[in-house]
Amino acid sequence: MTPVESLTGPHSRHPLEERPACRAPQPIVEIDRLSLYYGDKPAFQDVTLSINKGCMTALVGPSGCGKTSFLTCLNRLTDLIAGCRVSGQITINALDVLAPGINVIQLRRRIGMIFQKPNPFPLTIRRNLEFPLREHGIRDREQITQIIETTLRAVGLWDEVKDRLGSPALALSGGQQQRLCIARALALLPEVLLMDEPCSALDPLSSGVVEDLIVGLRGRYTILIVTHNLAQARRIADYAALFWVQNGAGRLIEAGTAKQIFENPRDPLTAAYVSGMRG
Amino acid sequence: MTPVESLTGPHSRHPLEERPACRAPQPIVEIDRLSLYYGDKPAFQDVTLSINKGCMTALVGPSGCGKTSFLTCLNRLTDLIAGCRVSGQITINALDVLAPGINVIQLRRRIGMIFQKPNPFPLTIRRNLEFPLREHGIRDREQITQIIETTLRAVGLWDEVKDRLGSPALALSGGQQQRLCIARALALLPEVLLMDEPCSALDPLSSGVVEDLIVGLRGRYTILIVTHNLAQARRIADYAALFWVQNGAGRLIEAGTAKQIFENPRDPLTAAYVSGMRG
Amino acid sequence: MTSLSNNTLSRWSTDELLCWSLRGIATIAGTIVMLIVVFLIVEALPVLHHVGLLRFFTDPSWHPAEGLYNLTPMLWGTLFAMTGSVLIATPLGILSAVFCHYYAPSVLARPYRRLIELLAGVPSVVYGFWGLVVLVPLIAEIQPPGPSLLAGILILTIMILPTIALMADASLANVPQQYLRGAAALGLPRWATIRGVVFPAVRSGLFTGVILETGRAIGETMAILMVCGNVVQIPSTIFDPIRTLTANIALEMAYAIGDHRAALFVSGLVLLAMIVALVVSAEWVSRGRMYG
Amino acid sequence: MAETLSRPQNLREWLAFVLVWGAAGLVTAVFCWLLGDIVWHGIGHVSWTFLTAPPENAGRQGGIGPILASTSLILGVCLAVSLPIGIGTAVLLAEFTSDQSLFGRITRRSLDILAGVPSIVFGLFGNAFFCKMLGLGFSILSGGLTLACMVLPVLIRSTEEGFRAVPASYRLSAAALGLSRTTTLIHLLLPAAVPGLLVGLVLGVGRAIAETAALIFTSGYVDRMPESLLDSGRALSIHIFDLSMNVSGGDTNAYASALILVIMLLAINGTVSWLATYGLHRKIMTV
Amino acid sequence: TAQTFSAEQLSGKLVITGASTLAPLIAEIGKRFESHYPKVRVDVQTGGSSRGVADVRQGFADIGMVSRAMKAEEKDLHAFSVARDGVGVILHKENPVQALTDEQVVAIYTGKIINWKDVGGKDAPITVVNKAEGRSTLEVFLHYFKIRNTDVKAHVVIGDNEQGIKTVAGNRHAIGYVSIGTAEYDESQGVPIKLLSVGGVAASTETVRNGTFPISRPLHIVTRTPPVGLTKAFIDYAQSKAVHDIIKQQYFVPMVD
Ligand SMILES: Nc1ncnc2c1ncn2[C@@H]1O[C@H](COP(=O)(O)OP(=O)(O)OP(=O)(O)O)[C@@H](O)[C@H]1O
Ligand SMILES: Nc1ncnc2c1ncn2[C@@H]1O[C@H](COP(=O)(O)OP(=O)(O)OP(=O)(O)O)[C@@H](O)[C@H]1O
Ligand SMILES: [Mg+2]
Ligand SMILES: [Mg+2]
Repeated sequence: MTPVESLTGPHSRHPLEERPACRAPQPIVEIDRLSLYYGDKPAFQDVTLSINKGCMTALVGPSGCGKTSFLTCLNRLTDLIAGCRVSGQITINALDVLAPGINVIQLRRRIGMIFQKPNPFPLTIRRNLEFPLREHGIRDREQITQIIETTLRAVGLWDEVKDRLGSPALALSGGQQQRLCIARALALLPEVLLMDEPCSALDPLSSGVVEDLIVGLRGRYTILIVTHNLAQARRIADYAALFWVQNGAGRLIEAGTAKQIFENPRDPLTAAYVSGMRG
Repeated sequence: MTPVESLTGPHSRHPLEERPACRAPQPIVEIDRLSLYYGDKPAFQDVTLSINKGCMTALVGPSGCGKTSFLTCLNRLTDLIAGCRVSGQITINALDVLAPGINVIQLRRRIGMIFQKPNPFPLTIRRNLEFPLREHGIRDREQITQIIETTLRAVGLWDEVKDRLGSPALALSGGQQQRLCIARALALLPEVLLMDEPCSALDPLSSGVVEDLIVGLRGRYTILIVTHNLAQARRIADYAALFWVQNGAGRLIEAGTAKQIFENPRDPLTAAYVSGMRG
Repeated sequence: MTSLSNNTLSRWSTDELLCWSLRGIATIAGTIVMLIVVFLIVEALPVLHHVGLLRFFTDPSWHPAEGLYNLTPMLWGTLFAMTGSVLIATPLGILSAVFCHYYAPSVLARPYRRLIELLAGVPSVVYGFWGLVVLVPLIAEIQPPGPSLLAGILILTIMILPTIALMADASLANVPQQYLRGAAALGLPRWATIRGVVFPAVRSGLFTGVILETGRAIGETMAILMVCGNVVQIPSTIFDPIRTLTANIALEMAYAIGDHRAALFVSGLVLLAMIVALVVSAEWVSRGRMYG
Repeated sequence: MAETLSRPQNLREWLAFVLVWGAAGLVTAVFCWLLGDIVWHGIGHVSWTFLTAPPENAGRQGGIGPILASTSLILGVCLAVSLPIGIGTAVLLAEFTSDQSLFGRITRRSLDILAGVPSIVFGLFGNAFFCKMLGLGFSILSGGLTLACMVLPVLIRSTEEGFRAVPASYRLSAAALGLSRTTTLIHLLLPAAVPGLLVGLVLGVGRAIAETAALIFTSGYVDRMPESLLDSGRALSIHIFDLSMNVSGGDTNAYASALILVIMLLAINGTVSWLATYGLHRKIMTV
Repeated sequence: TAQTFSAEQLSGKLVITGASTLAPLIAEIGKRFESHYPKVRVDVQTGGSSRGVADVRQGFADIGMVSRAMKAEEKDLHAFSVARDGVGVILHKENPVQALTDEQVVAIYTGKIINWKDVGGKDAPITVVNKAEGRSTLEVFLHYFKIRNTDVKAHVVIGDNEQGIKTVAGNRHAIGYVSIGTAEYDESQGVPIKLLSVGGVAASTETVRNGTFPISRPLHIVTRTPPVGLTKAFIDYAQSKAVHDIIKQQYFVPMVD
């Protein structure tokens, strides 16, 4: 049993669409001529890309090319940044993400996000998971306990923390914290998972565990992962996209299947990047 | 010319001992039965190790095994941590580091340290370099300007920042910040450089640049580098040491030449770690 | 800084409700200022009508019972007392906070902080009383009459010290550890670290502290009234007595009628104008960057 | 962190060392002088009856029972009104308003101005507005409301600093989980901003409890035990002022009252920081 | 007199505002009044004579306290004197000067004499303590010595009596003038001040009472309309002999014996 199969068990609290494997490319997120400006300065411009359902898409590129900024457009975290302006179009499952009137709270629930630096709340381990659930209307104690166990099992943390759910989450090690954050996102049953370099702040042991976990999620969730680790991208991604800074703004240089990008890059920049880098 | 050769030029402001290359093993740092406790909790125990002059020694091991704590003993940064207790013995160039009465300020000047997260001060780029120099008694404006240029060239930052030395250092990119921190340490002409995962917070491009820089320093400085990146350790280190957590405290499992540790580990733990990890 | 201001799109009514009720609440603060200004103007209007604003700066002296209304010496008195005390209290307060964080052993830091908190709550009459019976006679020994600008500055200094000290203390607590460790690793000694790294990092908090303490220094009434001598004159030495605008109001309001009373409200208006000038120049100095 | 053991290395460090210790010593000395004076003159008169009995012969004899009650009520009203407004405004300024926005700037400037308004002006204003216009008369309510206006700036400013010190990652991760701003605020930001709030509270309580000029015209001079918030009640600081400045022979009781006031303040500050450390530890689990 | 009302007949709240000098006295009288009439409450507030006048005029207070003679423009109010208060000149106890003529006082206050040696004291500059504009003590003092306030060369300006006493007690070369009752009490308590005689008459509550001391002021309570009911009862009570002990206790002089 992969860690995630257990998720579909007692956890399926409302009828879930069958989680799709990544076979026939079927776009779920469509991004059209997306640009983002911080004040007057563009972070990236004119990105057009579609993300396929159930697939793992890796975003790679040098620092500052706008990868993080790109992710934050998808769940409208950009709303939190003063002076940040987004233009273009994003549709997720036919929902116009950038429309002014949409329910951002619901949108963000459907799109989970994992940050580079593990950021559990300064609460107990249990409260970290319980608190968002309650917010989203799940009040039943037993159901919550159930979900907490299931998700913690899914991220392989259950055995490590089951005896100290009441202790502070910040006392966990980095890798444990990151897995807790993933569990926290999974508990809300998102349709799309955004991961911003989820392993880069971890040591290799923890990083390995988290990577195993992500691999386990593959085919179950639609995942968009930013990574610096090209070897990792190569190992786990179905699709890949390369960003690069040109004329002071990030651009999408090339996108395609991981195989094609890494083995047969069309753009000379891509070729240079995937070959020349150290891993 | 490697970046560092230029350091010996106009920069040699007081008679320097010839910087030693790493050939005949000649210990410069001797650590004897060193243990460190945070309150009652041991971070690591009973570490005995010697570091050879002019060589690059890599410290590897899983998270929490006490690598950072170990480094902070060497320049007595442990003094800053309330409740931190160190026992054992450290001698650097015949100086008893842990003796209560030593001049910590001078000690730290002789031992440079680079942190995982780049930590330039919230000052201008120029002030970041000028300020420690002034504090260490170098007042002459021209000499300072000279040193700033030399060290910035040494870390390959000169061309990138020479026109904006007056702008805030925090506006630099991560990689640039880290190189600035290295320049800041080099400007004080340290005998030993401690580096705590200097590349792990950087993207591969910057990481590559910083690694090149570190390789360039090899043989010129005695360097102790903590890294998660085994491939990196393998590429650049002369010696390697593996820490591991046993019975709740870090221990030194094995130390030797990098070649021996990576290709012919004696301890089964070492073998597992160097082979099983992802890079 | 992140701000949630652009997120007005969420359909969550609680959020909207929260935002709007917060705005309502914040408006109260602004409204109070407006009310006070309006109140002062309404009360001052009769005398402004009779004698005009200009004469408050050109009359030969302040003898409202005889129709003379010059406020200029008191304006200077207020300025001198404020400047003097802020100049002494700011370094003392910041050094106190530095002491708590970087110099004092922890057994001393805690009681010292408590002590400063206490100083913040001693009533101004107690300061004034103490100044009157202890400080003023001491000064009178050096240079009569005793009640003087110097006494005012000293008492004000003690009174505003806790404000800046506690604000600085709170700011210092937020200095990222990485700066301190970075500085220590470079072999920077303690004071160099504080001066070169810590102070630049806490500018904003210190600035807020200075604004608050200055406001308090301008506004202090009772203690200053008891130790300053209250003679309406521009002091030529710090041993000369002065009268501040606040003392003027407190001293004469109780027995003033008619134009005299209204003239005291003009003192209040002038004081308010001074504060506005201070706030505006502070804004100009910081150019909006300090609050970030 | 205090590296208390390392000795200063050069002249400048020595100078700074001497200066810092000197400053702390000076402040402590002045404080001890002041407090010693109060304790020396006042301690002999403090007794249980002094705390509970009503004042007699204009305060020369008797105790301060009703005055303590009035003072607590005034402080209570002041905090009950200023805390919600203060925290609300601080939240708005720190979380919902960008530094550049007009609304934020105006509010912030207004507060700075309010911080400088002299307490006597507050008193006259409170008398005109609360006592007369709103018809509350000389009452504890008027006094508390006037004080609330007075302590707002200090409360708001330091609470705002508290919110600014909360890491941005809390806000981002909460938003990414689809938590509403209200929830984020109540459960994450507010507890994390408590240290700043506490500084504001300590300064605010200090200012409120020490206030004289603003209260003479609002909460009044009556030293009877208050029966409701609409009764006039004399605050401790007014009592001290009256005894030392207006009633000949009141000095010793003035000292005793000042001593009680200082003790009261100590108790309040102690309780506040105890609540903060222990109450907070249950809520926020930083390690 | 007050006894014309029975304890049951009177009830209600009486708000009295005005001069802070009078407030402790009226508050004590109020307390005794309350003890006779349990259903009555007397609230005494301070804020100064002008506030008392203003509050009574606006109907915000039932009775005002005014610590000076009534002015011409206050003829619309009904004033009732409750006590007298003398104003005496004080020096520091260690000052060797024993008496000053009226001319010397005028010369000192107008800055014509600035050293004690010119009036028979030590060689030391004189510190002149004056009262703030508008205070009745000031008006009475200036009136008696026929000085214009603009001519006074003061070194310290004070508000309340106690501030004056503490200022003079803290400065060996100071001269000031304060309420005689207060000064007499403080002198008896060992505060280092002394009262000077004025025009040859010793300054004491006794000479104020028998009318020989030349500088004194009446202490008034005022109403807007002719007092009736509770207000009248209180005013009658405050003017009756029954409160003379309280008046003396507060160091003022009763109007009639
Ligand atoms: N809040 C912000 N305000 C202004 N500029 C910003 C902000 N956040 C990011 N930027 C700028 O936008 C550009 C893109 O940043 P972004 O963080 O998206 O890059 P990234 O690809 O995620 O880089 P990294 O690999 O270092 O995380 C950079 O130049 C950055 O300096
Ligand atoms: N200031 C401190 N107080 C108490 N315990 C600490 C402190 N710093 C570190 N520790 C603990 O000491 C142990 C060793 O920590 P250290 O940071 O040295 O490990 P590390 O090998 O550097 O790990 P990483 O690779 O994650 O940086 C850990 O268990 C850690 O939780
Ligand atoms: Mg990023
Ligand atoms: Mg570490």
